[in-house]
Amino acid sequence: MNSKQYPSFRDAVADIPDGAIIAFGGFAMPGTPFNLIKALAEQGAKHLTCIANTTGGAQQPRMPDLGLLVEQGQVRKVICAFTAATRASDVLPFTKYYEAGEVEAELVPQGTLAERLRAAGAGIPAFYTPAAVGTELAHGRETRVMNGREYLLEYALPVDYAFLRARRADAFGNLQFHRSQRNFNPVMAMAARVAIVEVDEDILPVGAIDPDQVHTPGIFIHRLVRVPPPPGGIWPVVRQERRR
Amino acid sequence: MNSKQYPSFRDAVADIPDGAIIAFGGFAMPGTPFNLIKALAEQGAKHLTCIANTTGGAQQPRMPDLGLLVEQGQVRKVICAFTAATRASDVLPFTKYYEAGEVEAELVPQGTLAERLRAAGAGIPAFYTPAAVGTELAHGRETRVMNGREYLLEYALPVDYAFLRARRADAFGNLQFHRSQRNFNPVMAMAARVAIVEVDEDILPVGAIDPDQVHTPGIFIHRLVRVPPPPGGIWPVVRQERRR
Amino acid sequence: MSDAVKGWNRQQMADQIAREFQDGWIVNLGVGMPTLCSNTDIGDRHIIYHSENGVIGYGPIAPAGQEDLNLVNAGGQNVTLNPGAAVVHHADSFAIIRGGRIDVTVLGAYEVAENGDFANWRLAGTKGGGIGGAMDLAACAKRVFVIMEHLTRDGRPRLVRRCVLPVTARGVVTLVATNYGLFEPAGEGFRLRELAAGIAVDEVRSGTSATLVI
Amino acid sequence: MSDAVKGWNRQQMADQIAREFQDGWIVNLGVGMPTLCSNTDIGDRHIIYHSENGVIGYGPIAPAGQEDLNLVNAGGQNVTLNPGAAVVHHADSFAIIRGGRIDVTVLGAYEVAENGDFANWRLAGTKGGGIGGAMDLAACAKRVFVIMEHLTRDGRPRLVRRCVLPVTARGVVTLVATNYGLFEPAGEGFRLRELAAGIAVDEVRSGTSATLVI
Repeated sequence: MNSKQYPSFRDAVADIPDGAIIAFGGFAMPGTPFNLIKALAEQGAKHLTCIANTTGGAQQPRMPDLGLLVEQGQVRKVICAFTAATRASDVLPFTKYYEAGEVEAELVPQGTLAERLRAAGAGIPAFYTPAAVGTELAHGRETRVMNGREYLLEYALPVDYAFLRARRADAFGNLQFHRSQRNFNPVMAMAARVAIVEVDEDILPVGAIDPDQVHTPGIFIHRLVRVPPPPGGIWPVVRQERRR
Repeated sequence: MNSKQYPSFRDAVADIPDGAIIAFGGFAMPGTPFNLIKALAEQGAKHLTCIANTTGGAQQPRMPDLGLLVEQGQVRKVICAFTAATRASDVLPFTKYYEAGEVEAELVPQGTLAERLRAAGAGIPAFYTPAAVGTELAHGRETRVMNGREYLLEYALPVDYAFLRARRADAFGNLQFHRSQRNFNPVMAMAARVAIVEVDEDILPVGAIDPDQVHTPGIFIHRLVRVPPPPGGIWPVVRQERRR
Repeated sequence: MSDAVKGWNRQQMADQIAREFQDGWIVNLGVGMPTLCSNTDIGDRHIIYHSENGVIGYGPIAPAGQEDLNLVNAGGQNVTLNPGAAVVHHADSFAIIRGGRIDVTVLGAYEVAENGDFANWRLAGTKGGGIGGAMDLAACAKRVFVIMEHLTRDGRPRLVRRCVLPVTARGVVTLVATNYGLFEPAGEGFRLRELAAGIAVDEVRSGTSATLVI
Repeated sequence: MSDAVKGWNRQQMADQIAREFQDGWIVNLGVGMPTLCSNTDIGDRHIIYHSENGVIGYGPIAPAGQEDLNLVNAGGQNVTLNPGAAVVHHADSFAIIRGGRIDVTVLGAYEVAENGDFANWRLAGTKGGGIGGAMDLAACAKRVFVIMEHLTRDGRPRLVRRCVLPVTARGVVTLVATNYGLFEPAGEGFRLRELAAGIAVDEVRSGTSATLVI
């Protein structure tokens, strides 16, 4: 069995073509693949469809995130739970490009986003959810009443690539996440044809992780890159709190 | 916070009413709540709807399982992935009662069974699956073509009680399973109003399990009973292999 | 948003809501003012705080210098864990939400209507929005409580007959804390459950574009 | 079922199937004869065995006395784990199956038809059936291979033009090993890919109720 370890972030994203559909793990800083995103910004693939919780850039300090790819003109469309700031005083890097019509957006409730990714990975082409029923998001869409309650039909969201971040991996790709680093990462791995992981710690020999304690099985994972210590690698930092 | 620990299996099942819908964890011996089933057989609740992988009794030695509850006349209906033996030479305890019309059965593909339970726990009232399309199980039922493939509509399967078995629990009900003991147990916990667990090891103080290594969060769990060492408690044994 | 508003301050609004929490409840707190509910002293009631990113049983904000940088709440703040905490992935976290396990979600809002509709994801005149987990939470939690300023920055009421902004969910809000008081959407109008110190009923009436039931 | 059948014995049938496995494949073996595939020597090809109960990467049957009683394969046998194994719950295990991650499932069957339909869950004249994971696996694995005796106990062919028994899935079987040889459903008839030692082509023809393509 070949190790799935790649020597660099550049190597791990080298083959990503224009037009690819990519899911990015992360909720705030934990679990966000900053290093892979930076490599993709350097690689330059265009017309991407990007799936993530937010369009990036809302938090300080600024990190390489989806907003960076948008600013570089690499993104055709985003699918996110946040496509605008929730406070009028905030301005996202994304907003300028969105309002100018240079990038499309699909706004999805966060739980629906997670479940659509999970469904893609689980071979479930569509499911019903109560989220967004009665809202603008449900306009013109198919709903169904079951047991007296109305539900919205939602479709699976398969992706070509998933960019993930984990605490620990063995060479087969079995993953462990630390605390809220987990977030979207496991379901994005399931939804992807090719899952690429940046890993906090040295890649372990196969079998070093207790089979009962694997968070994402290695069968879902294709490429691993060890994150170098700072300043070579990008790591989460304390968020700069703003008064609100 | 009160401990969820109960002093005996009898106490843990005492309130189960006639007509309850109960899911039983387990795949072969691992993860099967033999001790809770035995207590339910003694408690005597009737007209039960029972959900489990099999109707029990196919393996030797015989253990307290769904087949025992059927033999005692406690069961109105089973929902299982196996309602008959796959070899003509095998006879299940269940079969006699089923053929006599004393108990009903709903036969469900195993993956659909697991997903229907998970859906119930996840607030998904219905989903589509490719399993069983084109078979007798799909006769007269709603299907839908998506991306050129036909899928069958399946509904969530909520239950009143789940009977589970785990290796380890803290007093809040956070659970860890050992190896294939896990099987249906986590999704049955999710699907249940009340989840009751028989636990291999002494109940641990709250916080003794690493939050990253919890398999089923305690918010899903309501009652815990420690399984006494044999012969007081019932434990898995080596299956007697038969020639086939 | 300034603290120099009339009536209750931010923490006092949160206190009004937090005092409703019952022992053993699983509580999801939205970003902003709802977060302050976890500061309220509610005695020995044990609350399990759930965050959309899969953290069940988080505790206070981590002291500066002791943050686990991979542990945040829904607002991205570095929190701690209480004993008995567990972490799950995002789909399992929303399974908990949609599955009806959240006893209450406390959310911020732009508007709440007398029929329990509320709006909190899109400001007027903006393209896109910030839904986050609010639509899942609002549709599925057992109770939806709201904390918001009584008036917008330009002095218009946020308690209204019908929402003008696009709604997050319909008919779900049962309790609202503002700096003016504690209110229950009552189908027709809002019932005033408690008046903030220093606020006159007439002030509430003139700041509310729906009937006030006292 | 006796080993005193003509042609290949049980292990030889399994060997024919196992030799198709490619390096890195994720393989699900059904109860009974398919289990024997894991005994076949296929050199240094690394196979990941997946079992419906959520075990990914299991190894050989545990030696007597060294069983982990909480670790079984889909047939309920106490197995071991290979390095790199992982355990998931049942819904995640079938997510792997339905998600198309299984390179091949090897199943037993009562009948296989020339159009790739097959039947393995209900015998004639019985009420109920034993589906287990077969319908999920058959509908979703990248390949479905079958191992079965060429004839029923009363001497009737199992390779047929159309299934008489209720099918498990339609049009999915691409390879069948019987004691008579290795066959591919060919739309019209079965292509004979390999003939078992000691079996004559005429014997295969008379034991097959569909055209034989050679």
